[in-house]
Amino acid sequence: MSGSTTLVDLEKVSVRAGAVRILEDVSLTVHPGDAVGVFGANGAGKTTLLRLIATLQPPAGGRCSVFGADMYAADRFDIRRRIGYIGHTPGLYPELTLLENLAFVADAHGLPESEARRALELVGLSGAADRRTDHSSHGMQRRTEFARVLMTGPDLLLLDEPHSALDADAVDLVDELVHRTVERGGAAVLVSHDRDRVNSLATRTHEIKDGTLL
Amino acid sequence: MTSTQHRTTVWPWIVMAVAGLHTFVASMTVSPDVVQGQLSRIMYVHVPAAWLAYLAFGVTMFASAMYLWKKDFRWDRRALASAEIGVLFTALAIGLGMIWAKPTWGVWWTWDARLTLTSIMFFVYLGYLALRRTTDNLDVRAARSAIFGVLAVVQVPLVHFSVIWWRTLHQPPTLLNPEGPAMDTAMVITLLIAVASFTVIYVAMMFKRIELARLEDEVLVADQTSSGPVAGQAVTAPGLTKGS
Amino acid sequence: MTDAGATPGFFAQVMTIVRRDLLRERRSGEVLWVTLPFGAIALLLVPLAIGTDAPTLQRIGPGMFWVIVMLFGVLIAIRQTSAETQAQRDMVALTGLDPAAIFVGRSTASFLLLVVFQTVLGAVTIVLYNVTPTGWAVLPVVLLLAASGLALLGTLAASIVSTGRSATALVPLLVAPLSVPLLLGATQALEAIRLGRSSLVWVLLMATVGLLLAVAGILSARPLQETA
Amino acid sequence: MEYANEWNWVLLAYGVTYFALVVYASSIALRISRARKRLGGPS
Repeated sequence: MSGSTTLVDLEKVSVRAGAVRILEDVSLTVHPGDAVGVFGANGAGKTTLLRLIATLQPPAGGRCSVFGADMYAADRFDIRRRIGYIGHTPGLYPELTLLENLAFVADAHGLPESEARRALELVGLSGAADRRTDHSSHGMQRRTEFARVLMTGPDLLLLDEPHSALDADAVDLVDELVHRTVERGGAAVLVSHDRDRVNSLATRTHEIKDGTLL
Repeated sequence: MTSTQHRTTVWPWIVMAVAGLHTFVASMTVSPDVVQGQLSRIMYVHVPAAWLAYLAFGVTMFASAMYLWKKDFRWDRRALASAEIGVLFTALAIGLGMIWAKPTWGVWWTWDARLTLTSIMFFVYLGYLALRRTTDNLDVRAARSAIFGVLAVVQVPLVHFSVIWWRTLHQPPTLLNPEGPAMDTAMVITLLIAVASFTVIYVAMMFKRIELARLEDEVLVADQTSSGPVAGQAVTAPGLTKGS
Repeated sequence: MTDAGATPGFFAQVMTIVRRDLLRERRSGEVLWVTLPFGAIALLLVPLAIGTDAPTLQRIGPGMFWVIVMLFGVLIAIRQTSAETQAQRDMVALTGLDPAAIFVGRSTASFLLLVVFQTVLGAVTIVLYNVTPTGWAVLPVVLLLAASGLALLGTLAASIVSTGRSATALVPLLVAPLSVPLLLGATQALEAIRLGRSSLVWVLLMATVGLLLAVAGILSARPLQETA
Repeated sequence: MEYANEWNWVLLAYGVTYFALVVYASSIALRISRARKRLGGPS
């Protein structure tokens, strides 16, 4: 991808849930190579901001584009495969094994199952590949989510509280994921209530407060 | 800020009362049918109720389609109001049909095609009202119920034809036709008056029910904003600012 | 991106969803071990309440079969949508799968499970009610049309209802009245054959219902995903 | 069928109709005034 494109461009975007304004006049630009940290208290609108960028949360007003295309006017299905999003609860099917969960995503991306196996190895879960998700610990499920993102190799990485519920060596995974993405010319946005963690990873930081980006 | 300064209208209540009284007087003074006797008077409330059941659901479908097109919450409230009133009149039409059938045929219920269809429609729109209760998010609620509103009406003709074909196949015993032999002119006129009056009642009810829907949406908005993270700040109820 | 695969075509996307749904069913066994026995026991309960004389059972057998297929089949069509979490919905949305393909895939998986459901319950009906199936040429067509119509209707209703708050109880209420053309189509087509008449109009009715539902589901898939 | 018996059915039908209409209209009125109270506006 060319280095000059803007990956994310939000201009005075607002988001509403029912009648409540969750985000108000948020403007944010993310270029290739950026690792943007956003911190704020619980309920400040961090998750909503991330879901907005991930095209999962329709805006109520403003202009927003991802990869240079207006994300809500254009056909967004091709945009979505280039986004790697990890929410704060794992979106895995409990009755499937960790590998089967990843294989489904690989299938949807047109990747062979061997990619799923390799990704599990990278996060140190090759021994637990055939373990049912609902028999796995929360930490293992988080790692599986990291494996999913490693596997699809997104241009835009969106992490919601990436450090929560992770043991020490898994924290390194977050770093590695961010560095990999940025080195490839992609960008990362991570939100957290933990200012120190964000500072150590990010090339620039913002604070979000009462739905406004400072 | 939410506006609570809506004028309340009184005229629909008066219209309802006058139209209701008018129907009553007209249908009680007309002379009874030769064959059916006094029972024929039930027709003057049964037929208008059945007519309104269909009209109301037609309006719900139209309003649902309009909402999907315009994304204007006023259409969503019209669809809701009409569905709720429609459920009332459908229940009435079925109930009155039973009250007429019992002394006439000796049974409360027959598997007449139209009766079956009407009762199925009743449940379809009960489902519509139940669907609206599953979320407090105005956008989601409006979109979902509009899609169901359209889908339901696409299905109703199919239900209609299948039920009719089903009856034809089984050759139902020809009972006394509800319309009876050729009706007396006075009776036809009375029936038309009753249908017109009931339609007026429907329109007046729609006005009040839509007013209620608007207020309920405002209450919902007020509840959500008072407990929300940015309480009192930048609250706009979708569609409310467009007036009524 | 060098390591990303080629975007799969519509049919490949449909198959992805079908494989996922069937795998989930294999792991959870919800249809095989819960819904199917439930339907079978319903067929067992009816004669206990109505009476067990052979002529009566033979007469009501086919009808009972269809009523139970329609009422319990809905549970198969909605088995997963109703339990889906927001995180799972997000994950699926971000795979970039076309919502229309997801709808078709879900319906197809439910269709296959419904065919199994019908086959087993059909056998139970034949055994318990001593029914002799008629119309060997039309019967499979009717079974397949009923399964596909019910699968489409259930999938569509489930995706309309899934708004985050669980509303499992509501879907059967939405589906049951709208399944009337399918129920009548299935029962009357076979009845027509028994009486030596043409069943064409009923088969066409069922096909029309299925077609309309497929179109409605594909058209509404994107708007429904956008207002999740 | 005797005369009085027919009138009973007619009265039942009209009773049900007008009862339902009045109850429904009242419920709208009640819900409106309750909503207005909640919103703190004039009722």
